[in-house]
Amino acid sequence: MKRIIPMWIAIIGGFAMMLSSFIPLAESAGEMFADVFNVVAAIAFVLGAGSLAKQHLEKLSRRDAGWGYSIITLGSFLITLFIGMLKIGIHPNPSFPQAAYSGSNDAEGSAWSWIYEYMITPLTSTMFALLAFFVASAAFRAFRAKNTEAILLLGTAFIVLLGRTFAGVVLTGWFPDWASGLRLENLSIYVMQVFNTAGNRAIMIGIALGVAATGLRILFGIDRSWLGGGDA
Amino acid sequence: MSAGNFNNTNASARSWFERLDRVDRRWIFLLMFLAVSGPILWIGVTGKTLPEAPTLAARAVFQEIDQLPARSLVLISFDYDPASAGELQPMATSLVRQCAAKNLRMVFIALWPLGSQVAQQTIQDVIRDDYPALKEGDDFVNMGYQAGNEAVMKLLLTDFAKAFPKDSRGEATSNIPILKDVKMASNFPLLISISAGYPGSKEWVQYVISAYNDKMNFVAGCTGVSAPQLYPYFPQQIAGLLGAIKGAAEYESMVNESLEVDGVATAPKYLQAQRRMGPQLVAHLLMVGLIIVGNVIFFARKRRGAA
Amino acid sequence: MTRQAKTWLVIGAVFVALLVARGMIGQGLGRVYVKRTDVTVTLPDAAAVNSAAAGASSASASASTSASTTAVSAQATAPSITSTSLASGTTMSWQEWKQVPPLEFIAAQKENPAQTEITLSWPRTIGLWLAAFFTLAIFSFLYADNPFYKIAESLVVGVSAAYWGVIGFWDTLVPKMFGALTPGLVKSLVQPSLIAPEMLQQISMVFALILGVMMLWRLLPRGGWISAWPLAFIVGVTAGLKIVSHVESDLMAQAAATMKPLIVSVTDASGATNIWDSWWASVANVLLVTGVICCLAYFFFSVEHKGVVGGAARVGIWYLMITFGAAFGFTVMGRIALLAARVEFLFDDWLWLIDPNHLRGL
Amino acid sequence: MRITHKILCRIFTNHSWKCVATFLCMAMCCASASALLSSCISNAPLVDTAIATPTTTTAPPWFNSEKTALFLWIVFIGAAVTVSVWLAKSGRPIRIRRIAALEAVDNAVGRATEMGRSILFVPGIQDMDNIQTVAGLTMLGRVAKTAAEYDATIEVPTCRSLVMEAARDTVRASYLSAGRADGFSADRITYITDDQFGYVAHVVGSMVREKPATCFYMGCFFAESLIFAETGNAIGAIQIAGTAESSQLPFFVAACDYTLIGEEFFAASAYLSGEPAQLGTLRGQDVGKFAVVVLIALGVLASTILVMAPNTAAAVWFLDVLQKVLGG
Repeated sequence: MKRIIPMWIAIIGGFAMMLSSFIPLAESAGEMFADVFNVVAAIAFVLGAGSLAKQHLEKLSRRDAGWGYSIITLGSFLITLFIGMLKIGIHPNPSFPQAAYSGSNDAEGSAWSWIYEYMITPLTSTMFALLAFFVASAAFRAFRAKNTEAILLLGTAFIVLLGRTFAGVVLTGWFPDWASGLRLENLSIYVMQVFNTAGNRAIMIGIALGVAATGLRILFGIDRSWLGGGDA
Repeated sequence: MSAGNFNNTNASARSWFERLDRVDRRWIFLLMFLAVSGPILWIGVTGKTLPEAPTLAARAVFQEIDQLPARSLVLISFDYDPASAGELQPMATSLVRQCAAKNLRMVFIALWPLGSQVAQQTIQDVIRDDYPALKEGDDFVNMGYQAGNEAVMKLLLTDFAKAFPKDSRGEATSNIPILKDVKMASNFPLLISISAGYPGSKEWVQYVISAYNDKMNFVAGCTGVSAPQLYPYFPQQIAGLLGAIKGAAEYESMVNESLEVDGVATAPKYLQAQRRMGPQLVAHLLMVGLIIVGNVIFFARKRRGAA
Repeated sequence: MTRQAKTWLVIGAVFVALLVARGMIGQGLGRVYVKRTDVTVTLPDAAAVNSAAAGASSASASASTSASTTAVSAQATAPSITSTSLASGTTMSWQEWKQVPPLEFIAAQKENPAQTEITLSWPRTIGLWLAAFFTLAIFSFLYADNPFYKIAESLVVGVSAAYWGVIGFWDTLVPKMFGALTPGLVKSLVQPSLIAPEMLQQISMVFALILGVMMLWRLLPRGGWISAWPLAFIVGVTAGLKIVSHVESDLMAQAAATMKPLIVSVTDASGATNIWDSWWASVANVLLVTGVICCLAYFFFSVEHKGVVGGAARVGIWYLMITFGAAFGFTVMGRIALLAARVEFLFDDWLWLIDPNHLRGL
Repeated sequence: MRITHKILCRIFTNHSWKCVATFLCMAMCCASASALLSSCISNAPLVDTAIATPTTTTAPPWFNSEKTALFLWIVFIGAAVTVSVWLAKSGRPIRIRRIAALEAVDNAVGRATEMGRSILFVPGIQDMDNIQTVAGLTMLGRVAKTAAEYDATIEVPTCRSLVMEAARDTVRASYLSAGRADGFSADRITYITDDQFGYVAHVVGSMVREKPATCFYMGCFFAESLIFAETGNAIGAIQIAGTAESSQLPFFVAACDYTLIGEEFFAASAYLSGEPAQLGTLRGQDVGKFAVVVLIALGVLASTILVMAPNTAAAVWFLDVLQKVLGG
């Protein structure tokens, strides 16, 4: 029973949603679901926060290796939560001074924007910037002409890499007009518009069918592994 | 290929290419850091930038905005956050600058939670600093962020005020002069989206542009990673496309050229993209070099293996 | 001392020495200046508010009839606010600080050395140094895992988890759920311009609240299985929605876009056929259609990749590899731009080595 | 209550309700086919002027006739899947081509057991309203079951609270069905943070510290794909990735040992299950693909004929019908 009811909920919800796309009266059902989902996800933050607190408190109480870092995580989590939830130091919006919480957390000079600007931004964008290093090491290691597939992969990457900088202009810019299609910057656009379009289109069509089949497996109750593996 | 494959190689008998093949990847990291930081220092000190030759897609963006009559409404969607600002901010700055210089009326929206902040910053840097005559509410307005991704786009098709009931100052949409005649998205002759992923330009095409292709033009700026997915839509659905910092630099140079005043140097904030093409060039050459070295090693080893 | 520890020590020492040297040359480094502005607002008169609220549902009409109480609660949360009672109502004033480039500070100092309008901001200067520290700490991960990275990692996890929780609360729960269920409260405290919620919206939010409570039931000792219901609803509805949207926008639209003629005739301005352009356009279409069909052949599951299908699948894989190579090449550009932005932060904002935006008049 | 339970169980064990579904599908198919036909007839000149202005449509409020083609497609795919499942269940053998990445799953899990290290499973960075996350979780169910059988530990850091809860349910049930309920620990499935790069910072940090022997990346990924894959490569882990995010496929292809590309990713769970019913759905997918290929071929043919001999009435009509079938 504990598995049957959720399955029926999924089936009924799914079919109803599918049908609603075709009924003009119910066309906004999808948008409504998006709202409902966002609210549920926001409420579920309590569960995530609980899990986060639990894992670090356990580490602390067990004095696991690196428990000091758990203090940092927990402390920064609680402080940020406190500042943000209560809008500490945020003035009301000048248009509505009578509403105490009308000010935005993002106001310049607030503690919240300090956290955002001097902690979140440098930490996350530097993490993002690590990719520049990883594309280099991945290209060095993986782009070797082992077989036809690999040659095509690295050859295209090579053309695009060169074609997207001034180097491409210098190397092939002197090509006469009738051969302008072979200039690196034009070649890379041609690759984009023909090969890349073909590849992406097929991938998209495949994905659409894959999504449809995955969805139907769930809605027909064939695949229940998301409810837990097998037929237990 | 894992290093374990070569465990039986005698260390003293290793040839140059085997040593090079097993080079610690941290050397590659160091080379990459130098390739990026060197040109930044050099350009920062000398102030020189590389010339740009605009490609078709970037020229189309410029023309789409240029051909609009003054006071036209433009919907600008900031679908990125500060994490991608390095790549997209120069485009946003130049796009807003061209719109402001053309005296178009701009409505800023954001479908990414932090997009609203980025839009606010762009408004400050371009409109408030350099076009102070433009008034918030009459000439431009920042509607802030709305949660809901595609749902917001679909809502825009039918009811703008419902999708964005108030602006970022808290003013109700019905009280904002610039939006007096706006009922739905089709009231905007041009849509600009600057996007770093989902939701972004692709969703705009799927949900909004495909619904009224003939009534609304669409130009997009995107990160390098999403450019390949958007090229199939160019030039039918997406009239103009700025791909990554290269597209931004091309477009920036066009905007700068069109707004150039003799004897006045372009403000440095309008040269961001062109400045960043310097490190791009050296880093790209490094990547090309790495691929070549990798293959030289590969063929050298293959020959040794065959011999 | 291990070799790694020695390396760290050397790197650290060289770095600190360079930093000290940098601090002694020229204008120094890493300071943030701010400019003070005073903001004064007048609270709407209680009587005026009442009449406006009674008149119509104007956006500025506040549901609150007790302006003074809200002022008190505002005071509690924002310590620097001072409020004074005037005949017409109550005014509130506070100070705001905006960041200004060092150039403005220098100019202001030159004009009046005793000015206090533009000052060095200690919180922001410390923030800037912290940001630089975090940037370097994350970069240090490229060399090896180390305590600096671990500190940065612990911090980013804690701060960002709370950050998104707060965003979820103020940007989703408050306007959507509380705005629909307790509009009066939201209007008086957060968003006076809130539009009265529709019935349907209220029903959906009650539903969302029920689902949310079911999710949280898991925290109770008994009956945690009920949280499977909201999850099942989400999974089912997602499946239903995505089937429709993917078939429509990916399958049908993409297939329709591929039905292109294999022979194209391109005419130039004078109306004559341009043979070269036509040929190239035709080749492009042939390649495109072949590519789509071959790639689809690669995805066939119930047919072994042998014979014709095998050949097509092989061509399909080639197309996919070209697609991936192109995407890789394009992406490199973006990734380098991101690194360049971080390096610029270090060199420009923090070390003041370069000044591309002419903020310090170098 | 008891009776309802019995009825429901009966329905589900027999799968006979699928007959009902099929009949429903067929019925709706016929209904909508006639609707399409009638719309074709009434729109004889085939001039679409009212597409973008929904206010002018006079369609009955219970069905949006502009979406007839879409409806037909969904019914068609649904019918193809149902019939294939039916055939498969009735004992007709299904041959499914080898998918290398999925053949490697058992070995990869076994390797973790041998080395005494853990398995890392990353279910993407999106929430439960993304179908890729759902597909990633179905895959997690399979991998966790194998891991339970091999007695390997599996770590699942998640980026969303709801995904954490769903993953816990999935893994718990997998351990249960593998007969190792005692081996399940909810604490290995943790919520880290909603922030993309905060999550990445934690996951790569723990990767270099714990050195998992095998890493699975199954779900919706963005920029973090390459950070994960390169870090995994540096610690010498076997890496199997699957995503439908086409912008990230190049990185997984370049840096992982095996990659499930797009549709393969959605087929993974069915493939691994080995159940005839699930494999049947893969054939249903193929029927859909075949239909698309045929339609494209016909459309290309018709439009080419039109270029060579403009105003061929038959070709014009045929192309129009094709465009209508594809919702154009």
